[in-house]
Order: sequence, then structure tokens, then C-alpha cells
Amino acid sequence: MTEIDRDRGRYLIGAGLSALLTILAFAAVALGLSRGVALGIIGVTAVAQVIVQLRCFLHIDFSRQKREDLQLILFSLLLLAIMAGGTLWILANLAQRMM
Amino acid sequence: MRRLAVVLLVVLAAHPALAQGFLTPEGPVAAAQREHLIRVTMVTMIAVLPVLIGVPLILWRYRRGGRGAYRPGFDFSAPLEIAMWGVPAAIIVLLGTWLWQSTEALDPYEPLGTDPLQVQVIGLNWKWLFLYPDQGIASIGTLAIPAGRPVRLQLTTDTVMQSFMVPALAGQIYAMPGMVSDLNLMASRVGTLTGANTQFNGTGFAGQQVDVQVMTPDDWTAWVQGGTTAPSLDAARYARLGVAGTTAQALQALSLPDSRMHLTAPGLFASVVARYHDGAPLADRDQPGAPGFQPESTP
Amino acid sequence: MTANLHPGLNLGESHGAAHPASENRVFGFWVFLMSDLITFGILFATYAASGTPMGLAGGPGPAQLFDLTSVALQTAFLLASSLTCGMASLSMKAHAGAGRIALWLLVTALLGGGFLMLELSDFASMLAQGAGPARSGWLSGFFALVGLHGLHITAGLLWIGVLLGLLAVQGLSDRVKTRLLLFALYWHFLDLVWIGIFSIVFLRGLA
Amino acid sequence: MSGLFGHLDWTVTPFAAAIADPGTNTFVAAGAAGLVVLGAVALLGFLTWFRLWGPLWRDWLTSADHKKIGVMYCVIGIVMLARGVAEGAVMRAHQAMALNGGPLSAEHFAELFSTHGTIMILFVAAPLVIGLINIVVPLQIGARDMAFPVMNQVSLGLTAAGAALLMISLVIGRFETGGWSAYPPYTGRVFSPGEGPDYWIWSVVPAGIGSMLSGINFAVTIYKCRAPGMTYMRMPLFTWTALCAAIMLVYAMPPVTVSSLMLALDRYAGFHFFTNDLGGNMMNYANIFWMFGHPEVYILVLPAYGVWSEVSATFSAKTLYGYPSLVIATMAIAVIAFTVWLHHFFTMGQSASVNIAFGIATMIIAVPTGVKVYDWMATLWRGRIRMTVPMVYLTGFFILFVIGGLTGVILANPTIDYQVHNTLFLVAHFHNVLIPGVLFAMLAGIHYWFPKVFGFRLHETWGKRAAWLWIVGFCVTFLPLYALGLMGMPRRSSSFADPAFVPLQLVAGAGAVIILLALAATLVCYGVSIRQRGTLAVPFGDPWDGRTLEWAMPAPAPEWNFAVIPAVAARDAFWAEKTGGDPYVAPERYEDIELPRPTALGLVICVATTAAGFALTWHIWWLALSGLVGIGLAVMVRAFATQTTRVLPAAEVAVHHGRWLEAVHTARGITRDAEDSPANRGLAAPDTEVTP
Ligand code: HEA
Ligand code: HEA
Ligand code: CUA
Ligand SMILES: [Cu+2]
Repeated sequence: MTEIDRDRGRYLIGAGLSALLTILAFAAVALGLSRGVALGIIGVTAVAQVIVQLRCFLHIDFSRQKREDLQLILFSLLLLAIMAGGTLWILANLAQRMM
Repeated sequence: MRRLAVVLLVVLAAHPALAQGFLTPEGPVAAAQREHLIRVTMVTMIAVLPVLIGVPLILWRYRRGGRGAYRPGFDFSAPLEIAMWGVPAAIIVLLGTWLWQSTEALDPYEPLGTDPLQVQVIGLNWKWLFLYPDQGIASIGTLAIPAGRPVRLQLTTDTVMQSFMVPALAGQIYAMPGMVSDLNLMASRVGTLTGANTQFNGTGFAGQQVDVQVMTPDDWTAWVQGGTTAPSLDAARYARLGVAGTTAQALQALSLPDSRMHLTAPGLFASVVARYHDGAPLADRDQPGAPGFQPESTP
Repeated sequence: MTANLHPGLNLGESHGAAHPASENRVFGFWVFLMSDLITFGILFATYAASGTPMGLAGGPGPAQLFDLTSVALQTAFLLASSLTCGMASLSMKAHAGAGRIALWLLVTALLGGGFLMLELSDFASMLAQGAGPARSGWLSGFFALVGLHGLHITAGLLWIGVLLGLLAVQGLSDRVKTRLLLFALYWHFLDLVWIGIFSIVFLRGLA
Repeated sequence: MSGLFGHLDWTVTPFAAAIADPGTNTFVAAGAAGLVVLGAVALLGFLTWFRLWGPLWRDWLTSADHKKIGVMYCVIGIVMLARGVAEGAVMRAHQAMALNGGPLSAEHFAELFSTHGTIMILFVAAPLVIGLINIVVPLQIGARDMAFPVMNQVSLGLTAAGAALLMISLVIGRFETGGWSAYPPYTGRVFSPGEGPDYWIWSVVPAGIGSMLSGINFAVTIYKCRAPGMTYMRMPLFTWTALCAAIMLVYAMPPVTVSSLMLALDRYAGFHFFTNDLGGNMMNYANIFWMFGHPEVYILVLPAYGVWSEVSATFSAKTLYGYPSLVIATMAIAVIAFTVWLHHFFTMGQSASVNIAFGIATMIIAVPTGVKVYDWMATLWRGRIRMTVPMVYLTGFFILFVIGGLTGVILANPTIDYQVHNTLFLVAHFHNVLIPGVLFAMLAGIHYWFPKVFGFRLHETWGKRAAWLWIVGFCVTFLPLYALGLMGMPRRSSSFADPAFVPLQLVAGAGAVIILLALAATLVCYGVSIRQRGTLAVPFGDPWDGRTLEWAMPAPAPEWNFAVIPAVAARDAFWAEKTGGDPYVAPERYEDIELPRPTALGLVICVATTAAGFALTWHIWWLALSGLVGIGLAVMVRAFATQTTRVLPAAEVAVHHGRWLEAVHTARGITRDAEDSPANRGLAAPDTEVTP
């Protein structure tokens, strides 16, 4: 198997997994599962799909050379969590105290 | 420095204007806030004074040609590092603890005692309207409260965002359209204080002040009584208040003898808040305080 | 330097000088995407915080407005386009020639265009129901978030146009290769954002 | 409503207002507008008369050289500073007379503080900081240029477009009146229907995008373009602070771009993000704005801290004390800065737990900041200190910034903030950190690196006069505001009713006069220095006995910075060579150097963006569309460019470098005794032992 074949395989696996996870998430809603269960499935499949695509499409992994990217992404996610999470916390708290 | 700070505080406190500031508190909340300010200032001095004193000394001693021994390679000292990180960290731990306690204790939403006087505050451009639902009166630009009784203000605005502040009593809280925020305060002594809006809201902003009259309970009852016989705050009068203008202009436009009015609609406050939530768009002419506002058109 | 060669790309050692030269650009572009991620994050948070009765302001909500089938189709289009975009990068790595790359790019553009048409027709039907961005704070948040993603897709289509032009004029030069890499990153990133959108906006709204 | 000229006609100029309604107020406005027009005409005349259009175009506007771009950033900063300082002085003069009134109208005063705040933060402090980073960082890390020289030009163009729009607002129409934070709903369409907030939006958005691009550029440059051997822990501290500031720019600019554009959607397209009705939520604006606004002030102050690190080590002739601590503290400040934004709205009504979390996070920043201050003190300690101009500023910084930081810690207590939020106490706090913290550092940094860019030193005596005037003027102007704030005077007040405020207001007004003198002294300093550039010249490039790489090359620095990329073996790379070997040896061989070709891309984007912003402000849709399409086309056309670099042959470099080395070897170095004399040609001799 050449390097190119391996790479192509990786793209195809990524697309297949992504499709599968997407179908799972949509099915959870289409089948009318209870809201809690559905949200759980949606959340898990979304995170899983992000990881799959980072791995298979964007070629991010734990290897030495990619570590810089991974660090950048993790740092960004930290700040994203602070900003988006902070916003939700603050606005929910304000809404609860003021409406 | 500590002496200087105290002297400075005393000098400032003797100043007539400070009757308005929280350094001469007229109620328990402002007193606690002042206390907190002094505590924080004093403790931070531990970290700050070494700089204020040390810098001139170092500059003198180690000036080129000065007495200090020259050690060009000096770039690390473990004890110094520990002190540099440790002392500020310890101070912050202390200050953080105080911050925690005092913020919980002084949550403006917490009533200061049982049976507080309920006052509803509506911010308008550029005046404050106070409603006393239990007494059935309203008042523009004047907040009269009895000394010694806790007061619970509930605030909203019927225009842009504002911030209601009475420094000598409790500081400030934002007021916003369609929302209700709380400010609890109490005055311990009789007197006249000033309140203001601190959130810029247009050309009349600087004049949006409030007379806070702290009265004896008897005087206050009499003041309330007088209000019930004053002209009533009906829909048309309220709509007229929405036109941007100062307290004085409003009183004149409504031809009121003083700030008081008879509050006939006890649900006024709730309806002002609800106006912004009824799912219909508000045209410019229905938005009090806006340049396009037309009082006649408001339902 | 070579040990630290920049990733995310499909250029191998075989590409010689193009490889280190593209390093800074790819890394810089990653940083840009992270900045863009914050932009989307703020809009996500705004959207999520506005899904309250106050934010809905008595207007229609997710249940009335969202069409699961259409969203599923859009998702399929975008995922497929991500794959074809990957195939374009792969053809470059395999030295398959400018024509093959251009073909894959064209397919990617068609799929992206299909996505955009579906999204716009959903927007149009929402507007027809009186559920435009001016109806409520929640709808403002919806249109800003989903619309910004749509704008990114549009920009991506323009970018494909430029790439096709470059391939035609300059062939597969090193500079063009780097640009292809950046485009691939961009397009995959948009698919990642879309995962967030269909999960948080549509599926959560309909669950 | 919107024909060929949108909402535009002659009556929107302040001249028309001054004719229709003569008075102090309209005359001040018309005078300011007149100054802008006259200034522009004078500049055009000057350029034409001295036939400078060609050189301006060739050497500056189309240049992608990081040093020139840095200088142009600084020029924008200084031009805008003149306006900002003038507005500050006018505001202080007005408030000194504002008992129940004052000379200016309330609206005019509101325009003043809004433009002043926007200008000072985004178009003075930020360009000076970004300009200085541009000039210094590649020199310090041994790079030939920024990682993306052309994008650097585009960043400059976007910032310039924002500044240009702000200047235009002085002549055509009115600016926004809701402060630099422009809170809706006040700035929404319903309550501010005019063009004011639109001017604000369209100057802030391009500047924000430009700064974000600068951040990317700096970050990649520092990550990827360091000379061999320049490991992270050998980078000069200014570079470290620049790196942290760059990363912050990348993450802190999106919020302001987003919040401004959301405000624009509300205003132009009837969205309901921040409106009163239909589910708008103005609290979210405050939330998003300060997600940018807070990190922004640390973006400004971190590079300033970097300047202090360089200055304190150089002028005490000593290694920087506590390098690892300083690095850790810098990173800590950069990260924590993203977790504190709520302290700008403690009084919005959220519960105690939220305020506590953000209050404590805010206070924690005092620890790393304190460490930095102590580290600089320890750097001076056991040094051999020369009281040069940058050191005078450093002294002012030590004493005054600590007070500003202390009041910051006070504000971080929600309990106290309920009292002093939105009062002059807050105004005193932020001027107290911004001026001694950021602007003193920029002045010190300019004095320090000026010879590297222009080849001659600045005049020491005038520099010192200016520095002391700044320090004294600052104290007299701003310290009284603390007291006024504690007395309860709200910020942004065009008048006040309490006579007790008058004495302190008068003192502050007098301070503004001293500040104007200081500005004048600064300008005199530059003028005198330019006239005496012959005696002040330092062609050998090392006037201060410097420690870092940028001092290892001639002054002015050549376009290609380094004849050969240096190999770095120690932290104070140049110092190590000076003490351990010979820094002035010819390299074994020279290589061809690739340099970016000049391009007009940045200029085109600048013009198109200015046009689009102006057109959007005035609803001139055809022009807005043309501007936006122009930007897009420019970028696309650029994608097709192939000849983007030119090659400087090794022989040419060898000649240039060789000539300099030869001159160095025939010259005699000076000791620090002669630092401030014409004998200082930029070659340092080992300093002799001085007896007390
Ligand atoms: C960097 C920021 C900065 C700077 C330098 C200044 C400088 C000054 N400011 Fe500032 N000001 C703000 C930022 C700044 N301000 C902001 C953000 C606001 C809030 C706006 C709002 O409400 O929204 C504000 C508001 C504000 C107000 C309104 C207060 C109110 O709300 O009531 C006033 C009133 O007098 C004022 C006064 C002044 C004065 C007199 C100066 C100066 O004149 C002081 C002297 C200047 C310096 C000390 C600069 C340093 C000198 C140089 C850099 C030298 C030049 C260098 C070269 C030529 C190379 N400012
Ligand atoms: C360069 C700019 C700059 C800097 C560096 C700072 C630094 C700090 N600021 Fe400031 N701030 C502003 C610019 C800046 N600020 C501006 C522009 C605004 C208002 C905007 C507006 O509303 O228009 C503002 C407003 C502002 C507020 C909001 C107040 C309000 O709106 O009501 C608060 C509240 O917490 C605050 C806190 C702090 C703190 C804790 C620091 C700390 O970083 C300070 C740390 C420094 C020290 C503490 C001194 C040195 C330390 C020591 C000597 C030793 C250790 C000390 C201790 C252990 C205490 N700032
Ligand atoms: Cu303020 Cu809700
Ligand atoms: Cu802050």
C-alpha cells in the first residue's frame, strides 16, 4: 500500500465515520427520543465527529510535528470555553435575576 | 503613607461635598463599603510602599558613581523570588477572602431587614420616577424615605440603560428596559442627599439628579399623605414624562406644584416592564426618550 | 527546521522547497482560523442565550421553522464536499496533475453551491413565514450565526474560482500548491463549524 | 432617501452650523474642522512643493519593510495623539468651568469624550504599540522581516482607514456620543438615529481586523522566524511581551468586530440583538464588548512592560533580574486577562457568586504584575544606573503606575465598585495606568530605539524637560479626579451642580496646561534633535551599550537588517559577544538576500476601506458596494502576482557591511561617561570602574 492509498483510506474512513455519527444524531431527533436522551446523543456524536474530522481531514494527531497545532487548538478551545461558557453563565444569571 | 492616607481622608471628609460621597456614609451599606475601601487600601500598602520608598533609594544608591556595589551578573535570588511571589499572593488571598465575604454580605438584592419600604423606580430620560405602590403615590426627581427603615428599590427604565446611584447610602445598580433589578438601602439619619444616574444617556445626562430626602417617620407619613391629594399620575401624564427632558421641565409640563402625584394605577411599574415583552415591535414614536417619541400615540 | 515541518498538510518531503516555504503560511492560517473560531463561538453563545421566551419575543421558534430533511441534505452536501476537497489535496500529493485537481475542486464547488442553494431556500421560506431576522432577538441570532457560515461558504466558492484561475494560468506552481493547502484547511474548518451548527442550532432545537 | 449622495449634504459640516448658530460651541467645532482641512491642504502643498510625492510613494506607502511600516504606525499614533490630547485639554478646560453649565454644549462634550476615548485607545496607544513591535521584534530575534510583509502593510492600511474616517467625522457630520464603549440601546437606531454611531462602527471594525492580522503576523514571526540558537528562553523580554500581546490580539479582536457588526445589523437591517423590544438583550453587548475591551488594555500594557524590561537592564548596565519569573508573569497576565471582563459591569445586577468569581480573577493579576515591578527594581539594584530620559520615564512609571494598579485592585472589589463605578475615580484609574503605564513606556521606547531607525539620538536635555513635565502634569491633572470620584461625581458629565467640586476641577484644569507644555516640550525635543542630527548621529549603531541583537548593526538599520543571520548563543546575545569575543568580525561569506518587493496593496485596501466606511455611514450604497468589491478584487488580483520578492546580491551586502565594519574598526569606543556627548557615535567601549 502506498502512502497515497493510506491517505485516501484515511479520508474515506473519516467521511464514513462522520456520516455514521451524523445519521445517529439526526436519527435521535427524527425518532423522537426523549429530549434528554436525544441531547445526550447529539452532544456525544458532535464531539466525536469533530475529533474524527480533525484526525482524518485535518491530520491533527499526537505526533511530534503536529503537536504545535494541537496545542494551538487546545488553547483556542480553552479560550472559547471561557468566552462562550462565561457568556452563557453571565447571561443566564442576569436573566434569572432580572426577568 | 498610612498617616498621609488618614490625614487625606479626614481632610476630604471635612469637605462639604463629601456629604454626598460614601466617605461620609449615611447608611449601613455605604458605611460597610467605606470600611472595605479603607481595609483594602491599608493592606495593599504592604505591597506598594516598598516600591514607593525603594525606588528612590535604589536610584540614589546605585546611580553611576554612587556608593552601591556593582554586581552586573546578579539575576537570581531564591529568597527574593519567594518574597516577590509570596507576599503579593498572600495579600491577594486575604483580599480575596474579604472580597468574597463582603460581596455576599452586601448583595444589593438582599433586604436589609424585615418589612422594607417598597419603592419602584422607573428611569426616564433624564429624570427618575419613584412609585410607592403601597402608599399610592408617585414622585418625580425626589425620593423620600423614612430614616431607620430598610428600603427596597426595584428598578427598571422606560428608555435606554441607566444606573441609579445614591453614594451616601448604597452606591448604584443598573436599570434596563423590560428588566427589573433591585437595590436595598437604608438611611440612618435625617437629611438631604443627592442621587444621580451614572450611565450616560444623552444631553440631559448630567442633570439627571435626585433629591433623596431622609425624613423622620412622622414627616414621611405626612409627605405621603400630601401625595395622595396631588394630581394623579394617569396614562396621559405618564406618557408626557417619556419626552426627553429634565425633572424641572417635566414638572412644568405637567404643571405640578411639587414632585408628588397620586398613583392611581398600582400596576404601572409592571406594565412598563411588560411593554417590552409583548411580542410586538415598538415604533420609534412609542419609545420614550427617543427623538421620535410622540406621547400622544402611546396607548 | 525539517523536524518541525508544518503539518496539517499533505505535502510530503517529495515537494522540496515548497514544503518549508508553505510552513509559515499554513501556521498563520491556522491561527487565523482559531480567531475565526472565536467569532463563531461568540455567535453560538449569543444564539444559545437568546433561546428564552424573552428572546423569542412571542415569535415562531425552532419547532415551527426548522426542516430536518433539508438540514440533513445540507449536511450531506457539505460532508461530501469536504471529502472531495480532501481528494483534491490528495491528487496534489500524488502528482496527479492540475486537471485532476481542478476537477475535484469543481465537484467541491458544486456540492458547496448545492448546500448554499438549500440554505438560501430555507432562509427564503422562513422569511415568507414572517420569520426574518427582524422578528425577534432569537431569529437575529439565528440568521447571524447560520448566515455567517453561509457567507464563509460563499467566500470559499469565490476562492475556488481564484484557484481554478491560478491553476489555469500558472499551473501547479509552489505558490499555487500552498494556496490549495490553505483552501483545504478552510473548507474542512467550515465543515467543523457546521457540525456545531446542526447539533446546537437545528438538532437541539428540534429535539 | 438615498440618492447619489445618500444622506449627505452641505448642512452636515460644522461650518454650516457655525454660520447658522454662532457661539463658542459651534466655533470650537468649526475651528477643529478647519484645522483638519488646513492641515490636509498644508500637507498636500508641502509634499508637492518639495516634490516629495515620488519618495513618499516609493520609499514609504508601497514599502513592505517592517521598520518603515512601524514608523508609519507611529506617525498615525502621533498625529491622532495631537487630536486626542487637544480634546483632553478642552474637556478639562470645560469641566473646570462647568458648574451649572460650561462653555460647550452637552452634545459637543459627549462627542469629545467619545472621540477622545476611541482615538486614544485604538488610534494612539494601539498604533504606537504595534508600530514599536513592528520596528523592534524582527531586529531582536534576528529576522529579515515579518513573516508576512504584505499582510503587514494591509494591517496598516486598515488601521489608517479607521483613523481617516475618524478625522473625516470632524469635518462632515457628527461622531457618536455614547463613549468609546458605545453601549446600545443608546447607540441604537431608535435613540441615535444619526450618522454618529455609524462613524464609530466603521472606524472600529477595520482597525479591529487590522490589529487581528497584526497579531497573526507577530505570532508567526516570533514562532517561526527566529535566528538559529534564539530559543524561547533566550528571547529578549520585549519580544516575549510582543508574543503574548500578539496572541491576545488574535483572540481579543473578534469580540469587538462581532459586537460592532451586530450593532450595525441592528441599526441598518432591523435586527434585534440589543434593542429594547422584540427580545433584544443589551446586556450581551456589554458582555461581548468587554471580552475585547479588557484584554485590549493588557495588549497595550504588556509591550510597555517589555520596554521597561529592556530599559531597566540597559541603563543599569546589568542583566535583567528574574528572567524566568518575568516570562511566567507575562504569560500569566495574558491568560488571566481573558477571565476578568465582567469587572466592567459588576453593577449590572448579577448574583454575588458571579461577581466574586470575576472579582477574584481580577485581583489575581496583581500578583504577576507585582512580580514584574519587583523584578525591575531588583534589576536596578546593584546596577550602575544612568538617569537617561527613558530612566526618568521609568521612575515616573514606578511611582505612578503602582498607584494606578492599587486603584485597579480597589475597583476589583464589587463592594467598592458599586460606589465608584462610572465616576471620576474610574477615569482617574484608567488614565493612571494608561499614561504612566503605556504612554510613558512608548515615549521611553521611542527615545531608546529612535537612533536605531533614524541614525541619530534624541536630545537628552529637552527629552528630560519633557519627561518631567509629563510626570508633573499627569499628577496635577489626574490625581484630583480620584477625590472627585469618591465625592460621587459621575464620569461623562458635561456639567455639575455641586460647588464643592470646583476647587479640584480647577486644579485638574491647571494640570492640563502643564500637559500641553509637556507635549510642546516633546515636539521641541524632536525638532531640536532633527536640527542637530549631525552631532547626535550614532552610525555605529550601539549608543547605549546595548545588550540585545538589534544593537549589533549600523544605525539606521539597513533594509535587510542583518548582513548574515546571526547565530545566537546566549540570552543577551550582543552583550555576550561584546564581553566574550569580538562582535564586529566579518562573516566568512555573504549570501543573496530575498526582500519583499514594494506593492500598493495596502494603500489600495486603505482607500477602498475608507471609501466603503464613509459610504456606509452616509448610506451611499453604490460607493459602499464599490469599496467592498474593490477590497475583494485587490486581494484576488494579488493572488495572481508572481514576482513578489527581489534579490539583493551578496556582493552588494558585502560592500555595505564591509564599509561599516571598517569604520567601526578605525573608530574609538566611548565609555558611558561620554554617552550624552557628541563623542557618542554608537560604539561602546568597556565601561571603566567609576569611583564615588
Ligand atoms: C491611552 C489612552 C488615553 C490617554 C493618553 C488620555 C489622555 C488624556 N485624557 Fe483621556 N480618556 C481615555 C483614554 C486616554 N486619555 C478614555 C478611554 C476615556 C473614556 C472615554 C469614554 O468615556 O468613553 C477618556 C476620557 C477622558 C475624559 C472624560 C472624563 C469623563 O468621562 O468625565 C477626560 C476629561 O478631561 C480626559 C482627559 C484626558 C487628558 C487631559 C489627557 C491628555 O491630554 C493627557 C496627556 C497625554 C499624555 C500624557 C500622553 C502621552 C504623551 C505622548 C505619547 C507624547 C507624544 C509622543 C510623541 C510625540 C512621540 N480623558
Ligand atoms: C493599560 C491599561 C490598564 C491596566 C494595566 C489596568 C490594570 C488594572 N485594572 Fe483597569 N481599566 C482600564 C485600563 C487598565 N487597567 C480602563 C481603560 C478601564 C475603564 C474603561 C472604561 O470604562 O471606559 C479600566 C477599568 C477597570 C475596572 C472596571 C471598573 C468599573 O468600570 O467600575 C476594574 C475593576 O476591577 C479594573 C481593575 C484593574 C486591575 C485590578 C488592574 C491590574 O492589572 C493592576 C495591577 C497592578 C498593580 C496592582 C500594581 C503593581 C503591583 C504591586 C506593586 C504589588 C502587588 C500588589 C498587590 C498585592 C495588591 N480596571
Ligand atoms: Cu439587565 Cu436583564
Ligand atoms: Cu478591565
